[in-house]
Amino acid sequence: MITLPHFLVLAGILFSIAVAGIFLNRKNVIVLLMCIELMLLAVNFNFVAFSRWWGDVAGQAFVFFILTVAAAESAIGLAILVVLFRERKSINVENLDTMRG
Amino acid sequence: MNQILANSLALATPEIVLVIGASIVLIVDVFLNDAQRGISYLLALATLVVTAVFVAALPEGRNVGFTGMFVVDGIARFLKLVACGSVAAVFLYSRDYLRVRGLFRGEYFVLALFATLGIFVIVSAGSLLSMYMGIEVLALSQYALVAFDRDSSVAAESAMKYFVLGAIASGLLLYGISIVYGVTGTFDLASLAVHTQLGAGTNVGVLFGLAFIVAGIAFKFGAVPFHMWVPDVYHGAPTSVTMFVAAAPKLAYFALALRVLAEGLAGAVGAWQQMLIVLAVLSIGVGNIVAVAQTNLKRMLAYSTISNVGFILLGILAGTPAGYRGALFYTVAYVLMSLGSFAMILLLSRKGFEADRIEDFRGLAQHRPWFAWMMLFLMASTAGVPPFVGFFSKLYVIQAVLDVGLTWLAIVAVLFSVVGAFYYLRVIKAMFFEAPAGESVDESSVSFKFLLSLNALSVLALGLCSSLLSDTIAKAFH
Amino acid sequence: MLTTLLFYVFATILVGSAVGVVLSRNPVRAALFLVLAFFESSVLWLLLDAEFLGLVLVLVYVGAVMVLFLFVIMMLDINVAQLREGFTKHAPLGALVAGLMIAEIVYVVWFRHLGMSLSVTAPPLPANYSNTHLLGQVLYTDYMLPFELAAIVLLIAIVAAIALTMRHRVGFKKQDVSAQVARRREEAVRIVKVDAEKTS
Amino acid sequence: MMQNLYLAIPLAPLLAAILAGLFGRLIGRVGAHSVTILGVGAAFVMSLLVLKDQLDGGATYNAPVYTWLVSDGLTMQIGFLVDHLTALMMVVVTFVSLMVHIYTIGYMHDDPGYQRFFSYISLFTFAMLMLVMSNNFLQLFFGWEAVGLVSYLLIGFWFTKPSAIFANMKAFLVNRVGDFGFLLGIAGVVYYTGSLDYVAAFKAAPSIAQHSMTILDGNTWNAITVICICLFIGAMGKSAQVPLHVWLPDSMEGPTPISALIHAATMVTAGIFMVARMSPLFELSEAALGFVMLIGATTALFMGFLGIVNNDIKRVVAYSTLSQLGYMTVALGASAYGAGIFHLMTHAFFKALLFLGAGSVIIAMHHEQDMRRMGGLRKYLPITYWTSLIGALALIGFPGFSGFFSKDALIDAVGLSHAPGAAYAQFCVTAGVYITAFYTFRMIFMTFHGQERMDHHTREHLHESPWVVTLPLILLAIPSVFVGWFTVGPVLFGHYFDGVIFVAERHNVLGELGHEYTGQVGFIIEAFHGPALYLAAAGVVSAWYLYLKNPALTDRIAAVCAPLIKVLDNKYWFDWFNENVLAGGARALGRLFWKVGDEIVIDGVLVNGSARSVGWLAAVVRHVQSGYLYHYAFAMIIGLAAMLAWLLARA
Repeated sequence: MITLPHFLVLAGILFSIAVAGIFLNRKNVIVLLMCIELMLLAVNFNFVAFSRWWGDVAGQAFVFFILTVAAAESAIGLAILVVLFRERKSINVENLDTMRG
Repeated sequence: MNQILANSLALATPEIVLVIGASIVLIVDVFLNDAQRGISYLLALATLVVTAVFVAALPEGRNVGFTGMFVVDGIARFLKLVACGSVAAVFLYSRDYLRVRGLFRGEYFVLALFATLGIFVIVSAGSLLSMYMGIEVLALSQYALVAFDRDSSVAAESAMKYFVLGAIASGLLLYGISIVYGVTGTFDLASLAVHTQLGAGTNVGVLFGLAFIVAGIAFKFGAVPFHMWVPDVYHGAPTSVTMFVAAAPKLAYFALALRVLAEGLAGAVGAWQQMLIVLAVLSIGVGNIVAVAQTNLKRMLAYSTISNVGFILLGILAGTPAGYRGALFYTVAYVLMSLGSFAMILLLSRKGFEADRIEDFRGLAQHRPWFAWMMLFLMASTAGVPPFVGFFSKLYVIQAVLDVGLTWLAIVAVLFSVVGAFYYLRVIKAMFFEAPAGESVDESSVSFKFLLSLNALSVLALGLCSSLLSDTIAKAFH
Repeated sequence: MLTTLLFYVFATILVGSAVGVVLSRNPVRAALFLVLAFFESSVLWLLLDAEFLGLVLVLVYVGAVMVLFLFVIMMLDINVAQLREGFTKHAPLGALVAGLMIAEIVYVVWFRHLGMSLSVTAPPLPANYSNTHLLGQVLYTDYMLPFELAAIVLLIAIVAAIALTMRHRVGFKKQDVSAQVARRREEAVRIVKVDAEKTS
Repeated sequence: MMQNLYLAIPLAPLLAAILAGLFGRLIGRVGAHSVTILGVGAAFVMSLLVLKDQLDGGATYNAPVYTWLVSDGLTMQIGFLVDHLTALMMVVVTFVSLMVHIYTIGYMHDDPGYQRFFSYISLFTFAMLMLVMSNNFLQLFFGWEAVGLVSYLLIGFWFTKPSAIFANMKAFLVNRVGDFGFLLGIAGVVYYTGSLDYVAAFKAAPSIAQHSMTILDGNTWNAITVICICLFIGAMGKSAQVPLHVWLPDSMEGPTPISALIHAATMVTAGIFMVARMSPLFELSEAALGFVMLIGATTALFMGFLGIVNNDIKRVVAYSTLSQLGYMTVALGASAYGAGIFHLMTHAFFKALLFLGAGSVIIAMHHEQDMRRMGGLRKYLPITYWTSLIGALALIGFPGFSGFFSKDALIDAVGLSHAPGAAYAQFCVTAGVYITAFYTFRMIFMTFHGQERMDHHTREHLHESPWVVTLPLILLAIPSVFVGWFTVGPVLFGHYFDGVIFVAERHNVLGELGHEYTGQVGFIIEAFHGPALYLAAAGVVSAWYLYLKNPALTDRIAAVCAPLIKVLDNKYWFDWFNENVLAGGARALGRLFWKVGDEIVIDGVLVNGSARSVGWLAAVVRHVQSGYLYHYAFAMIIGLAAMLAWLLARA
């Protein structure tokens, strides 16, 4: 029998993988952006599952808006990435260290 | 159109005006050439003025619209007015700076106006959903603004860092919201307050979600250990953008903390108070200590911000009306002081020269004594020296903390701010006791200097008549 | 029974592809793993009776966002070989933190049930339940404010993307209609008095 | 009407300071000195009006001007208390300040910081007026800090000179020690009386005397004694009493006009003024008065000795100032507050005169300050010579000159005191008369008489200073001669300070003296029966013999007394002690104040190298800000995980 905790744990695992991916990835900024998408996906899982269990449409509506925002967010993220690449000719995360201290 | 919707729209007139104004700027700007760009600038300023008028015209008392998602109360009105003022000040300050650097483009104003809209939505949020949308409107505009100087490699780098970390933070915040929704079944802050008061406040699920939400809020504020973006963004962004990022959004983040923690999760006050204590102590400590080692003024101000954020959190974590009032007082005073401090950097900068190192201020007292004194006022106020407004903001917050019996916390805060006084002193020393590094060129317009003087003097005036601001705030909370 | 099986199969693939996203050294491969993860999620959401969102996920994410990602990856002409170096030495740390977070989440969700009284089995849905219909009903009424804000978020994304990436390159040739229309004879035609050819 | 006048007096110099400071470049040099002289001159004239009003029986004014805030029942406000004491101080401050302003036109003529200097001294005048006119402890403290700040700015005025920066740092730090005591004293007053207002606090003072506090185990102290000693520690810092005197000689690194104004005539006397103002508190504690007298007597005698061995003309005057401040303090300790204030007034005139005279010499000598390279200047600088001579005679107490009345009365008052330590104090002040006369005339002889020891080049360019320099000298010489004669009766023995200064009946030494007072002439004749006059004469004669008649003997004496001279040359090793023992201790104790002050404030450089408390910590914490995105993200996640773990452990 599939219960609510099943979905929540699945979402939790996804979330943790995404978070780990963000600081594990030291080379490629694009993969960072993908990890963020993965993270939002995990959150959406929670909302959808809770929405189903409460029998309430509010959670699904929230997911709808998260999807919209996530799309806009990746557009801006990629735009910044393009600017960065033009300036640095690199998208290596390790090169993003001119400011520190 | 039914009556309920009409009422809701009436409450949102300032936001509607703001969106219309931003859209007009966006459209008009397309038809302008570079010489006529001033029209966009004036339109953006006009939008803010008209918006402020509409804010002032909002009905008194607490009104709710859009099925509870939108709240207009005293605090919202007050914060919206201050936000309009501070964004307008940023526009006025940054005109010359942007023009000299080829950044004087309509999109700057459009994005800043949209960011202002985000601030408005956050301060009026009655539900976690509208709050999230407001946060994203504000955050996305800010990411773009930070990267606005496309030819600057540090700006792009800082924008990327801000973006990635900000996205993680909104992920954390959303995860927390989802858990809280799962336990309580609602996004509405008012019903959430009822739930947590009725016992959900100590529920393990709510506490679990709360930790994520606090992490998200702490990131927005820039509290340690979620502060890492602050120095890099302040440093890397064009100064006029740094000024924007540093000032007005803090008002929204204050409202965010107030609405979510103090109103929505009031029942869990014991838990978030403990978390905020740790964040506040770390912020005040790390902010003040690391600032001492900075040579770049923008970075130094970033660490100063971090320590100031710690003080704002002190007021919030007291969990009492006096604490919230103190925190709001602190926030407004901080906005005023950071606007002035960054404006000083803008004043000294010129084409190809950013004036963002402390040594660029050397000998200012000799060739421009008036502004050296203005900077002295601002620095002294930020350090919390009486009779400037910064002293009172610290006083109120610390009093609030003492009232709830957290004496050790107050002592720690005061001790670290004494350490902090040294780095403000360094700027003053550079201005008054060191020989000038080079000749200074006065390129600023009269209106800029007037506004800057007004800004710095208001730091003194609000200190001398601190009751002026504290009474207004008390009325807003009423 | 079938749903249980479906859940475990798709959940396994989902977690696997998520790990794939994180561990892939080639960004294109990571993007494709992410596409896979979205597909799996979409199926799992169908199991949760969220048909509309499941479809939107595929349409919006796979159809638009992931294509954008791939487009940027191709456009930037990244030196993939360089990006492959180093990485594994930090993997244990990442695994440790991820494990810690999973443990915390599992503890709260699985063992403490979030402290809720919510039934672990989903309540039955009415026979004529339509996810799309319900969302459509509330989106333009109860959720008018966030809906409008979502529109503004998209507008910001457009403005930002254009402001950041569109630039007038030197030597870039494009058609300027108004300039063409405004062109007058005096600017275009130069009358040169040429001496009649002389014989030398 | 009067209230507006009171408000206008401090505001006139403030306005002038703002104009000169901020618009200095706009209004130019002439504009800067005109506007500040106008401001201070107006304040002086108005102060005279106030004094006249007070003398004509005008009522004491005591009212708040502006209420700043009310917190927990404690009212913080700006207010004025104008009575006989205040009026006297206002006239002295504004007059000396006016003279110094005029003098500065000549002295700072070539300095690039001309406008800034005028702005600072005007600002100082404002702060000093706020201090003396205050009717509450808070404003007193702000005025106290403000004069300290301006003094600090002015000592370091020539900030390119490392010794100037060191001196102003030293002044700053030493004064912090004093201010700490002062603040504790004020806090004590507020704690026991619940009010910052003078009148309310004084009214409640007798009740404080019934409290006692335990400071160390088993040692109980009367609360009023503790408060008074704390307040007096503040006065010790500001009025440079042993052992907090070390900053004053070094403050001579600043330009001479401010040495005259701040470090002789006005600011350093703020401590004396404060104790006199607090007489209702001090009168309640025998122990505190004894402490005051002991410190004052030590300063009076031992700082005088240092004047003998010093060869820097300004430093000799500076040590003389220290010694005279000691005299005033002794008077306070003997409850002869009137005598202390009277000496403060006469001293302000003749010491400002001596400093300005020394400045005039320094101008003539092209900024040479060593007296061994002077001599015979009398014929080149006649006006400077005669005015300085008048100042010197006033200082040593030549009969009829103003210093004579104040010093003689002071010595007699101490002789009548029964306070503990009065005998020691009497010895110190009496012996001090000889020392004073000796070093004063040593200075006069070495500078103006005898062989011309300057080099050829300097001699050729020697000429009297311009009129802007000599005019203040003459104007100051007049009160140095006459002010004592005219005021000794009413101020000292009359009823001038009745109702202003409170003296317990058993301490009333001045009253006792007053019974025998029969007029100025009688006072002078009376002096011939005492030792002081003869000691002064002996001092002058010994100076004449040793420095003019038989200089060879001086060297022989110096050789014989070499160990003693070594003690004096090292200024009793106070500086050595402070720098090595106290500061060393502080370094060992966590490198707190000196290190931080040294590294951050003086050097402004922090990061490079070794362990440096905050700097080191900052560098370490800073390292975490590595610039790497994944470290940032990692910090966030660790923070989150820690919060989660902690919450779950609780729930």
